[in-house]
Amino acid sequence: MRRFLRLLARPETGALVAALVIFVFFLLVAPSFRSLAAFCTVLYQSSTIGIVAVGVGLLMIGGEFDLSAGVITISAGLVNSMFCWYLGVNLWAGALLSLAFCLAVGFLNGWLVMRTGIPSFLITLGTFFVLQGANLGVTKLVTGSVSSRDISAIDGFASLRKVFAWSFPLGDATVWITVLWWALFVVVAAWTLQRARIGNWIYAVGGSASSARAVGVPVVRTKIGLFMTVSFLGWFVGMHLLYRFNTLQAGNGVGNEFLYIIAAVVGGTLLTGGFGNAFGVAIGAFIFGTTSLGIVYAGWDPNWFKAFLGVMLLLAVLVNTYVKRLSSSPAAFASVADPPAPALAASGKESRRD
Amino acid sequence: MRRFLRLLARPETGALVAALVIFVFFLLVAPSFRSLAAFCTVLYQSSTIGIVAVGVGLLMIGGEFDLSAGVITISAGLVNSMFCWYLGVNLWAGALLSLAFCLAVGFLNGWLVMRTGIPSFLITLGTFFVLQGANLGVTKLVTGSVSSRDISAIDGFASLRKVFAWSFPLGDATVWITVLWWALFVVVAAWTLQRARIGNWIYAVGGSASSARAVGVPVVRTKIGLFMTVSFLGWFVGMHLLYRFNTLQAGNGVGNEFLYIIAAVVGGTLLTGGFGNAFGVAIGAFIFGTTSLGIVYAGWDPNWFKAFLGVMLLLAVLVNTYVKRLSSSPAAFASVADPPAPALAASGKESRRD
Amino acid sequence: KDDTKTDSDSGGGNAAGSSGYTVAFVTHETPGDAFWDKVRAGAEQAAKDTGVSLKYSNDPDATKQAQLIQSAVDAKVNGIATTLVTPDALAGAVKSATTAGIPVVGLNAGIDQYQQLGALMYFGSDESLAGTSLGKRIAGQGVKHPLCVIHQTGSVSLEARCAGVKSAVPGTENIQVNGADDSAVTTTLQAKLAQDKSIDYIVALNAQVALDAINAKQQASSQAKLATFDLNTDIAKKIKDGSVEFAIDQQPYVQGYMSVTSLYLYLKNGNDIGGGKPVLTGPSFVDSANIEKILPFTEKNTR
Amino acid sequence: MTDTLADHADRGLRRGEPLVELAGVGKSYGPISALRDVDLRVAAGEVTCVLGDNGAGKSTLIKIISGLHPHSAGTLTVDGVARSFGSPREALDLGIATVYQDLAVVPLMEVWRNFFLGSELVSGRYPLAGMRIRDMRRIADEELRKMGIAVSDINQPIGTLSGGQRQCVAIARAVYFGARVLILDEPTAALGVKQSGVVLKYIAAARDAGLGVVFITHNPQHAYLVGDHFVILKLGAAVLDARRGEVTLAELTTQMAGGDELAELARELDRPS
Amino acid sequence: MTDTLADHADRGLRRGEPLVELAGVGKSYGPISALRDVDLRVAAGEVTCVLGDNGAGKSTLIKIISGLHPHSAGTLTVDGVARSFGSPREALDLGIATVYQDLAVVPLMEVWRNFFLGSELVSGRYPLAGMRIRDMRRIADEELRKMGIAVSDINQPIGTLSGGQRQCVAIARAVYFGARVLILDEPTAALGVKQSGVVLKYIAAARDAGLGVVFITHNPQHAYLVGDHFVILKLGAAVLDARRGEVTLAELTTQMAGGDELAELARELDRPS
Ligand SMILES: Nc1ncnc2c1ncn2[C@@H]1O[C@H](COP(=O)(O)OP(=O)(O)OP(=O)(O)O)[C@@H](O)[C@H]1O
Ligand SMILES: Nc1ncnc2c1ncn2[C@@H]1O[C@H](COP(=O)(O)OP(=O)(O)OP(=O)(O)O)[C@@H](O)[C@H]1O
Ligand SMILES: [Mg+2]
Ligand SMILES: [Mg+2]
Repeated sequence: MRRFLRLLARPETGALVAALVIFVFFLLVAPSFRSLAAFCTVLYQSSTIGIVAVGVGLLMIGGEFDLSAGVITISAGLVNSMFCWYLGVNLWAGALLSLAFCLAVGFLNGWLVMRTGIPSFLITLGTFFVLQGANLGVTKLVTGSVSSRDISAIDGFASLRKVFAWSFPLGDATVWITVLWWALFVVVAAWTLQRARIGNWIYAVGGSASSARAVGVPVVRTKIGLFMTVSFLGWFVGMHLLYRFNTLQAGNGVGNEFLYIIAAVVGGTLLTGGFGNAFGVAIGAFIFGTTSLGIVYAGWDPNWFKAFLGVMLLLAVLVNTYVKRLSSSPAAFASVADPPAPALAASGKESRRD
Repeated sequence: MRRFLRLLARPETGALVAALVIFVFFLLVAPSFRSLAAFCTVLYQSSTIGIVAVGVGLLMIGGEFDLSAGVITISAGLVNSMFCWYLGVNLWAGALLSLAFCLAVGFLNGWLVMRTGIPSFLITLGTFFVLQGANLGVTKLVTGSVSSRDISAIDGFASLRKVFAWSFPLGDATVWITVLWWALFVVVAAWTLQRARIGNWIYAVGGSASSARAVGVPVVRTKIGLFMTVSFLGWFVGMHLLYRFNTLQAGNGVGNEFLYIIAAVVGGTLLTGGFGNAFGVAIGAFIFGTTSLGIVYAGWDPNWFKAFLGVMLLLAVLVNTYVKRLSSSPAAFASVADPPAPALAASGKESRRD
Repeated sequence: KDDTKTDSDSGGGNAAGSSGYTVAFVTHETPGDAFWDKVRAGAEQAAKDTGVSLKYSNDPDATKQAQLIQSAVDAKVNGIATTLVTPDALAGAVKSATTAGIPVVGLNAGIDQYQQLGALMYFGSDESLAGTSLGKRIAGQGVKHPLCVIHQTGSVSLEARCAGVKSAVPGTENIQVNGADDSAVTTTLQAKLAQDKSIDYIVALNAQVALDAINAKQQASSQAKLATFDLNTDIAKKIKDGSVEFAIDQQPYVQGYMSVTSLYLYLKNGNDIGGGKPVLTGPSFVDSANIEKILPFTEKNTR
Repeated sequence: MTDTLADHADRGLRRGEPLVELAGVGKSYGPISALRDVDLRVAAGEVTCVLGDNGAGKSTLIKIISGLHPHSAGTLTVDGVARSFGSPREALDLGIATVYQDLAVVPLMEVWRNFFLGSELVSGRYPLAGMRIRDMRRIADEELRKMGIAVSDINQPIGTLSGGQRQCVAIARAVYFGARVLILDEPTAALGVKQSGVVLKYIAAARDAGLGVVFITHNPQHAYLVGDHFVILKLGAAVLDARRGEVTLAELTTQMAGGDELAELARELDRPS
Repeated sequence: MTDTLADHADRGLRRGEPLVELAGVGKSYGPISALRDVDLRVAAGEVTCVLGDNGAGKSTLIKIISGLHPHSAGTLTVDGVARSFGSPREALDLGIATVYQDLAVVPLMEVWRNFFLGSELVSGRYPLAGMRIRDMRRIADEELRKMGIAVSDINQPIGTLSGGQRQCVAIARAVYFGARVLILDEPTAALGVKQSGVVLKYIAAARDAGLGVVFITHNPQHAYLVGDHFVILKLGAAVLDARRGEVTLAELTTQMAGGDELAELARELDRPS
């Protein structure tokens, strides 16, 4: 019993229960959802959102936003694809170049935010627009159309596909390697947050940057590192898209930055920073993936798609909140017992933690 | 001189200078921008964003988000249009019904946020999806297509158009009444923030909801009122769209919620709440309008449109920040003198105020 | 074989699913687009007429569209109709359908690649062909500098149309507008018309943008003429009163109707429509000459 | 300063009548029980001192009286009516004003706005009536000067004031708006000797004007200077509840420190002065 | 507690050698000049008390020493090398640990995480090395117990602690990590009599271990109990700078309060005890 209560007290339990509720719901209403194949498709779909969402979640815990996280996936793929297609060099060279490019963008985001003191929302909004424009402009310049050329014939394709877009059958289902990568990234992020020194710093810079600085946390380096983590994961998903689909549409990726943020927030990350959890973010991505595909499996009228999505998301968040309040975890002390909760008043920060 | 310094010290001065820089820049590079007609077009474009942005700005100062602010404009128009078209009643009745509907949505947003303690980002994300789905679903159900029917033949059209979508010529330019309405809303909002009691409360609930509550500010009522203000202004713009274009596409309006937030933040509103200014938000909308049309007037390559937009926005924000730092206004104390600024450490909140 | 028949569809014609077949219909529609609304109307009518139960889904993002096809395969539908606007991106998903023994029919886009991808039949026009024929027609009127209005950034099909126009009229210029906001479309076009007075023609790529273009022309007192892709009641009226010269129509209703019907016939009888060749549903011109005949159909959402 | 207090004090107060009474009050935060079975009586014209170790539950106790937290057990009676406050506004409306330990100021707002927050002076009753900003600035400045604090600019964000200056704003505000009951949670903690003196005089003035005062402090001297009634909390429960005559300063200090005492400490630290 | 201090203290400290020296230091925040031409010398094995009214500039002074703000005039010398700290990390690396008046804790983080924030114990030198969480929990708990504070759960967010408990965490942390210089900004403000005593003993122990201590307080008794050297600030400038022998407690109190004094206040408040 105590163990059970302990479990209930973990911050991600609420999100987990919510995910289960949504999942069981679709099992009940959508017959075609009841198959391993469907489950694997949902997992795959969740992983493509979830990988970047892990980084975005860490960044948000660290108190910053990255609106360029969606388009950078496409930029990453385009850099690799066009560089190699134009010069005919091995794709591995392009992939590394693209990695360097993405890390540079992440560094620039972070550096500008810290250097100018302009909110990251604005800085990365700028990057978002610039990348979006450059994706289209450069692609048209190089290939003359709005999509990159098929690169499957270029050297290195097979090995890169193995790394980024491999899949294997499991019964009648297909398991994509991104799901495994996703799991890995989540575990690393969770370890980092809970057990590594850097995790402590991430919570601190998001919870109160000035206090963190006062006790000697390297705020600037931590935040820049977070931005670079996001763009690294963006690069990773970009590589997957490129090596799974061979070509990329220059206009794609827009709007995904939003999905990452949604996944993080549904998973219990505080928008104002300082609170959250990597498993929560992963569950948030899974909830989003389940819902958006579940509606399709259930065959509901697509005109109402968004309405269903909205209702299901609210439902998930409500379940999450309710479970958290039930469990009297430390996290729940400061929660919404008497709305608007005045607890943690000393912090000068809204006391909503869920 | 002292007067000048005083002026420089006003928080919106930075945004104003940035707007001027951008405006003069386009005057220089785009010959066709140098006309009254172009200026009026820019003003009109800015007003359609700016009207809702004023409300969104107030709401953000009050520490909350509203992602449903974009689609609610279309919902407002659709309710009015379809109700009257289906029942054949006077359009004024529909407009009032639509107003009631929008206020109800705003109230619901606010009430849910305060009642459940779930972040407004998630609640209004839910509303956003639901409205988006309902717009499409209901329109399809009622009219059989994805756009509302032309209502220009129904009673009351002429008078409503006078109110919401009137325009008059000024030389070779056209002035739209929305520009005047915009000015009015901005002035009222500025008065409210600076001089009315409610303004004090708005800053307080955004700056520290728990402290505000402790000294007796009606936090719940203030926040719900802000959500209703946003949906009122959304209704207003919806009316304009309906009576200017006669029909509405059920899928439109998506993405605009983002533009309102951008306008508010470019105009100096703090994303985390508690700081900002109505004139600033108006200038933010104007900067966005000028930039997005200025690029067209300049005839730059449309493939790179977004890239230009991003660069110009960053430029505006940089100028804004720089001017604020020059002026040693109280607002600048806590600004980014030594990044990352440790000032206002006691507040536990990031000390960036610009 | 049929385990998904439980889904019910609204009545009319044969009982839904009475034929025992389930067809998934996957498009790259951006929600709320009038064009796709007609495609869907056609598909639904065909489903009713043939007693097929229809599962419509859509996503403008190619990778997510591939996902939708994949989920149709997971759901073990009997046939899939899909647009092939980004053939390379969809190849994998289509292949997994064909290896699972599910027949695939292409529509709307992908005329050159559908066979290679393994689709059985194709109903639609060709975006760049449609663009070219529009271009040729206005080139014939001596148009030098048309403006092609792209209302969705980076859309492959819209870019293909404009490229088609440009291939016939080299002076074609593209512009990007925010299609989700009529006032933004209007002001952007207004600004463009003021910036470049030599624009003598506007090519809109959907009906609503065409209506906004009329507004913008008035505001900018421009003499440019206007043509549009796709049709709706309002545009039909504007063609009648002359403010729109003509519309180029690829009969979306037919695309939807035929895709479903052909799958039904294939599943039931093994029929093959088009004899191994694509079936063209357009482009056809709607102008003052034939508008009287077409106008009533637009009101029924079938043209 | 006394004039301000007397001006704002409720005229109907009669010395000795009970204003606030707590009986068997308890409060728990989740599994942590911060307060158990506490009785307290705040009478008009009397100063009730609440003393106790860190974490004893003093702040929790006054948060219940001021409406910030609802209590989870027992009864709270104000003017003879049993109540459970839903928000601090309700307490304020009954004339109960509080200085919170964490001050409850909004760092980004100007000093004068913070001073009047929640009780703004307006020039009319309609919703968007203008505030009497000039008056508000003037009054805030005056009240602070009375405490010996001259902030260089009454328009600067309160977050830029020194710790003691912020404390003074919170005290001046409560004194200005408290009409029946004044609650002070460690008001002198961050204050200099002079300012502390001013606060003690305020407390005496409030008492003389007939207000009921609850005064929390760690300084037994301060408490003994003004208190009529002493309550010592330990781990959430009251361990001493005595009137002034029943206890000496030395006893009080011993009780608070659990045997320790400054003099003893001096001996222990043992330095020639 | 003394063992901790002695354990962590730098072995190379020699009593009386200057650790930190300020000469003509000034600081302005925008148009507000908070500090003007201040000299200060912190020597090993000595306690320097900084006293003064609210807003006098005490916190500003120590923020300069601890690297939180750069000074705008004068020189800051640490161990004989002139410096201008870019961040508090640099000061920490020189063994200067600080208790800030506004505490510098992260409210949402657990108590033990706050205790070790910025100086975590790790089990290896590679980037993602695990922290020695068990040790960190144990040490944080022990150090707090030594101050007489037993938090019910070392894992609770520090924002849920009482004001005094939070203060104790900040003090325990600085004492634990301070190797050469210990700076305390009103550490006893929110503390009970017992805890205050513990802090004073800490200060004495730090001095005895050879550390240089800067102690800011409003309590002249506390200052006089441990101080070797007294600096009084007034409106940003030093008005008194005396060694222990040169000034008596009474003089100090008079200087601080500007003539006022507790005894006098008692007379003024005038109540029979
Ligand atoms: N960030 C800031 N911006 C502007 N002014 C400031 C800032 N920080 C402090 N000040 C001003 O500088 C002066 C000195 O402040 P400081 O905090 O050093 O005082 P202090 O001596 O520590 O007072 P206390 O005893 O009340 O803590 C005050 O007048 C204060 O208003
Ligand atoms: N929001 C909260 N959540 C959980 N525990 C809390 C909360 N607020 C206070 N506590 C706990 O309740 C107990 C009493 O706290 P309280 O603030 O009332 O103490 P206090 O007597 O005012 O102490 P101090 O003299 O240090 O201010 C403490 O152990 C504290 O940790
Ligand atoms: Mg307390
Ligand atoms: Mg201080």
